Amino acid sequence: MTTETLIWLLPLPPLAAFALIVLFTNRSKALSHSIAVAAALLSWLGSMAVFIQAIGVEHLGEHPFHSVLEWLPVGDKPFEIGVLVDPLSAVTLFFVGWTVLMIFIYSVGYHNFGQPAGDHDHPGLPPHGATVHGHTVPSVEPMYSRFFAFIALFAFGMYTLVVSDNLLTLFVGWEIMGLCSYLLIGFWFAKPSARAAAIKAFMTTRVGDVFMLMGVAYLYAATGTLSFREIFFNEEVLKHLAETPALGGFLGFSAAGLIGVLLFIGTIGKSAQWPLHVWLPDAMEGPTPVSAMIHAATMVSAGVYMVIRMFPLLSAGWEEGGPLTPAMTAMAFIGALTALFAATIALAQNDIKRVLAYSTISQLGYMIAALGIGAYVAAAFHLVTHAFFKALLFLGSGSVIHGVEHGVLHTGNHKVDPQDMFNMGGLRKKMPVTFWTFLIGGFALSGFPFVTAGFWSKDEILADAFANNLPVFLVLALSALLTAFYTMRQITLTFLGEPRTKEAAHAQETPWTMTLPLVVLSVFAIGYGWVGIPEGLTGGAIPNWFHEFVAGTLPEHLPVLEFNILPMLFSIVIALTGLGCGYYVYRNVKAGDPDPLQKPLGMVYDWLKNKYYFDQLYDRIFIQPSIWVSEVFTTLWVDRGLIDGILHGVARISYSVGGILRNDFDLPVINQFIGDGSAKVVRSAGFELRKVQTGRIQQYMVAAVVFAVGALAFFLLR
Amino acid sequence: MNDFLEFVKDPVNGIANWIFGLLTGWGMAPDLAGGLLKLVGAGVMCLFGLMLVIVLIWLERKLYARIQDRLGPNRVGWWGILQTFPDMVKIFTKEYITPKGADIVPYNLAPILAVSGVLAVWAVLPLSSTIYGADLNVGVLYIVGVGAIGSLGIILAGWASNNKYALVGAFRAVSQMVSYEVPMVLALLVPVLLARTMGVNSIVHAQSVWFILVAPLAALMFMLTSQAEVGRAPFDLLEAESEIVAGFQVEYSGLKFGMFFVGEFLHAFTISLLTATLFLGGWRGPWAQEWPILGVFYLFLKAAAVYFLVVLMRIALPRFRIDQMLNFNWKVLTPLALVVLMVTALVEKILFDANITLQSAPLGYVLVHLAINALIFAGYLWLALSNQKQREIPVVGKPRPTAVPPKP
Amino acid sequence: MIPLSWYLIFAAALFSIGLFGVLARKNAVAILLGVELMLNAVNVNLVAFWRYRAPNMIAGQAFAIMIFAVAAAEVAVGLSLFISIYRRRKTVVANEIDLMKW
Amino acid sequence: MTLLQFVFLVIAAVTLLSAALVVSSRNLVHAALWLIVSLFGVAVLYALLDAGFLAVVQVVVYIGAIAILFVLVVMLSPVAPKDNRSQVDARWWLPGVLSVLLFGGLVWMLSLWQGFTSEVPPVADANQLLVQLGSELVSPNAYVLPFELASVLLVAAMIGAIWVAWERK
Repeated sequence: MTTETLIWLLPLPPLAAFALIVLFTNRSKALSHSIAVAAALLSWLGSMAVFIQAIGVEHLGEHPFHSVLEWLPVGDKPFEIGVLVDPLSAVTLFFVGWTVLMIFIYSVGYHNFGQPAGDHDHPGLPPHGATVHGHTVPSVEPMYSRFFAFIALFAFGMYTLVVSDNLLTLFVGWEIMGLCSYLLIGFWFAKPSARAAAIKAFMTTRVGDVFMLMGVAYLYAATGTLSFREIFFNEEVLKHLAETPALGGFLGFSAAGLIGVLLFIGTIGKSAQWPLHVWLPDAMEGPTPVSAMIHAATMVSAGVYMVIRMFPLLSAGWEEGGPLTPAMTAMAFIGALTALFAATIALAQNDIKRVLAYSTISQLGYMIAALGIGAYVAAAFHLVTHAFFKALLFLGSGSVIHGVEHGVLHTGNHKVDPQDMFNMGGLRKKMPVTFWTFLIGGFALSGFPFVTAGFWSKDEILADAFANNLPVFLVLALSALLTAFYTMRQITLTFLGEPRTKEAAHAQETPWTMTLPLVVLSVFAIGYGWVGIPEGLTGGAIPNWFHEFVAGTLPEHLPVLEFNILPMLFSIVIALTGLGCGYYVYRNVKAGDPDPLQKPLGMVYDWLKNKYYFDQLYDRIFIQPSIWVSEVFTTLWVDRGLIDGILHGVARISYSVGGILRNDFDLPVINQFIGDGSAKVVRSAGFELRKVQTGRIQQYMVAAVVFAVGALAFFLLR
Repeated sequence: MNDFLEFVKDPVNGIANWIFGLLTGWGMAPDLAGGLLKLVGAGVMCLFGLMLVIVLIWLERKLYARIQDRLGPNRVGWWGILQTFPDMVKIFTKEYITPKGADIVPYNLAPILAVSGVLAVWAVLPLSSTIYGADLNVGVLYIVGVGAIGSLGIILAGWASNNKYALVGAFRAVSQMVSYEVPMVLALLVPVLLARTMGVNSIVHAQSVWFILVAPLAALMFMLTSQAEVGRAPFDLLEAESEIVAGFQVEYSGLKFGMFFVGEFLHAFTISLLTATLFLGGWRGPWAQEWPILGVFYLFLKAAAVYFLVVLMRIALPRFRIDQMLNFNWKVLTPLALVVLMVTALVEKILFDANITLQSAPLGYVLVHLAINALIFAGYLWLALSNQKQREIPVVGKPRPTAVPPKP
Repeated sequence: MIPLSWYLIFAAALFSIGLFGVLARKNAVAILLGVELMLNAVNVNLVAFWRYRAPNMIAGQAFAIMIFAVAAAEVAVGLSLFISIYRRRKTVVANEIDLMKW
Repeated sequence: MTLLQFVFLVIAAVTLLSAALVVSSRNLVHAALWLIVSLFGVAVLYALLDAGFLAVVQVVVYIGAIAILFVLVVMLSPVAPKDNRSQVDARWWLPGVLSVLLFGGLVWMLSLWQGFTSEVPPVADANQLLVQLGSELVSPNAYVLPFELASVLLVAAMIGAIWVAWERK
């Protein structure tokens, strides 16, 4: 099997798993998860094989694994779809394969496979626990198989997106993931909040997707192709796009600029950037593996992956060190803003998953901002490392919640929210594996110097920003500080100190299916950074493999940044400071204490706690007016008043005209003369003629033969 | 001397040539002489067949007796070999009874049809490499076709007798004969397939290895189904004495009954001849090619062996019930015959493409076919045994003692 | 030798006899017998034309074989229909089966 | 008159006579039996026309299956009346006239055709004809589709016949 064939086959096992589970194995939980995990394993094996093949090829960027099929005849040439694995897709495949497999395995434990069915469990609600010998134990998810079907479809979407060689199939994968995120966020659909969150996520991302589709359409109209290779490896096309004014000069964008901005809006929706970030925190209503899958490893990464992929287009017309293109400006601005803004909100959240959700938004902002200032490789590097440690953190938080839920089931006090960090504390001893892996993930997120992957990738972004764009650097540095702070806040509140509730005191370590993925992912959360250590630091002793490899994706290789010790020192200081402060502030929080930050921050804390009132703002700006428009303006005024009025008028006129026609024309002329008259004629004729129809077959045959003989005679005697 | 040797090698054609020369020498037109000769030949053949029955009846009675630990006919002639002649005389002198209400023409036609349907088969049977009635290129189909005439005779007999038992016998005959014709034709197609011809003589020529080795299942099925076509035990439902007296022939007497009798015996031997011809290499044997008269000997030897088996079956096996008879045909023989035919065709094609034929590599060819047959049979047995269910026999009433006097 | 005309006249006669049977017989089974005669007449024509006009094209015989199949199917279905009709209406006389009249 | 012509005339006469008896005999069983004779005559004609295969198939299919089916149905089921009433319509003369007219018209029409009296062309090898028929019946370029359709038709007819004649309790 050639590598190209293998790449074609990569997305298929999850799709097959989806079909099999939905169609056949829905009843068997064990079979369903076996199929799903086996499919993930197959795809993982394939991804690793492709990855190993890919790193063995010299100058993969020039000679990627590429295979196309003619798909639809469009105009005078067929539209081609295909698969492409270049360095960027290869590293993406690497982390997608690992995280997807780990999340699949984790899901088995998370949904309590092997536990009895719950006493009062209801499809569409989280399991409430079952009573066995008087003890309450966790119960298995009632819609277990359905979960694996959805998540397998999700994996199919992600693999499709990664291996596709053109924007259209990428968009297909993108939309499949959109659908799956809707299904999975609303997995517990009997919970009103989950329902609302699912709809919110779907609608919000839809806004971005519409713009993205417009961008895709415009790109196709302008170039006649959607294939990455044909656009990016063609200087003329890019140049042409950069120089043509869009829509006849409207808005002053170039075509490339407008397309770039439109595509970037798609990313804003998918990767939850400001101002479309509102859906992501709410999406934590879904099961935790989904949060890890959607909001760390795959879907939000897909948005960043897309803009990294489209970077040559976004940066068309940009010179190294020159003024930024409109799209890049937008990205730099929005990315930096989001990074800081989400980090501040994360400071004041108490829900363990919500903190991580805002942290994700913030980190994605990092990547976008990095891309905005041209730090292509740094963005890709951070994408990969972030995927690993954020998946780790989410899965870890799921493990924590699971452990605390155990305590809740034990005490039976369901008022205690197992996700609130202020209800935890001291879990270090109860859940050692979770603690250590969470610690590794958290340190990677805050950029703990030298050992963690997050340090190297974040440092690379900061170094790039330091060299190219000082304002962005400052914003990102500030958010890095905040990141370290809230991460340590989270770790301290959750794991350190003494248990603040009885439930936390009775927490238990989770089964191996959940801890194994944590361990595996924490290996990458540490080790993956070492492939991208700046050469300047080690004096070239360790080559910066990642930069060399990924930079080869682009036609012109981006130069390695001059090593500068200043930003590195800066980030070390920031990280350590943030971590230290976090520990110091939160080390002694007792049960029932308010957040220590509440007093000093005052009003601001409320702002942060309520996420700057963004939801309320959107409610006022968008939702209330649309409700008003639909309920009052459209329904009452236009529909009932205007349109119904016209219709009633027309109806009255037609009614009277109809009456005249009926009484003076229809009844006398048509009914009596034409209708009844012709019927009478036909009836009497039929009455006479029916005597011919005797029902005796031989008489009919005699008639037929008489006719035949007559015809014969006619032709012979003529 | 040489002429004499030639004559001894092939006396039949020698005599025919002599008569032909005699006739043309008298000034008769050659084609008329040829036609006349054919007519005479046919007559002689029929006569020979009918005479053969005399021996067959004695043979069967003797075998019957020996197997049942009796002596059998032993008074007239040596070992009773002439016993049949007094019987013939007796049957000739019996009164012809025609029942009232019988349909005269079909009633009288039926025994003739029953015998002539059998004799018609002899027209295409090659008794030796040079002695045969007609080398028809659709010989096998012809054999099937004239088989229908025999069953027609039985139906006519049953209906025309105006007797209920006879009619029931006729119904049974039709359901049995028409049903068993299906697997019989399918089994007959196997040698046709192997020899790639429907001519009976060509099939004999093609058997450098006897086809029973290549297609044992087909041979077995042909033997069984042709037994049913003949209507002898265990397939003698159409005359079942204990149920419907004598079935279709209940109203016949005298020579008319004798003709049915002769037809049955002749039919039984004819299918032995057919089995020998189609599956046992016919007249083939050492020097049979050079000495055609030897071929006749070989053929009758093989046919006698088969006939022995046929008689053994008749003696040893009890009669089928009608549902068993139909089930055996439609649920056992027909599917098996279909499978055998299709698999044989497939294997034959594969072997032919691999250039393994009966001529080029006889051993491999035969072994492959044998193995395939064994495989089919084993598979079939396995299927049949695994699907066998213990059927509950419904108890209609209490068992009644047969020989107990009624209570006062 | 035998000219083609003999066969054609024979077939026409057989066909006409069959037609008479179809048109004149009362019993439905007898009508079917007539149909068989007509089909045979057609077959004789087909084979005769094949032999006399185009012996190298096998079409005539092939058509004849198709007609065999059709005839067999027709008889099977026809007779079963008659049996079924007899069960319901106690008659197979064609003129008495006239439910389809006005 | 050659031998063959003589044979033809005899066979044709027997066939037509028995055909006439088929359509006129009062006893339906006799009619069916006469049909067999008639069909046998047709089979002999096939043999005269060098179509030995068809002749044998005629015997197997028509006499062995179709005619026996007729005989069986007539004997078994009550569809045939047992008395000796006339089995033709009262107005049998109209079909009779029609048939005669048709026969006359057909013969006349045929006699106008110049190939009416054509002689039989020689044919190389009767065996070869059989091989040709066999291979063309299963050849994709020739008649395999009609042949298979005919078999499908037969199966359908058989199932239909069983279904129609099934006595539902």
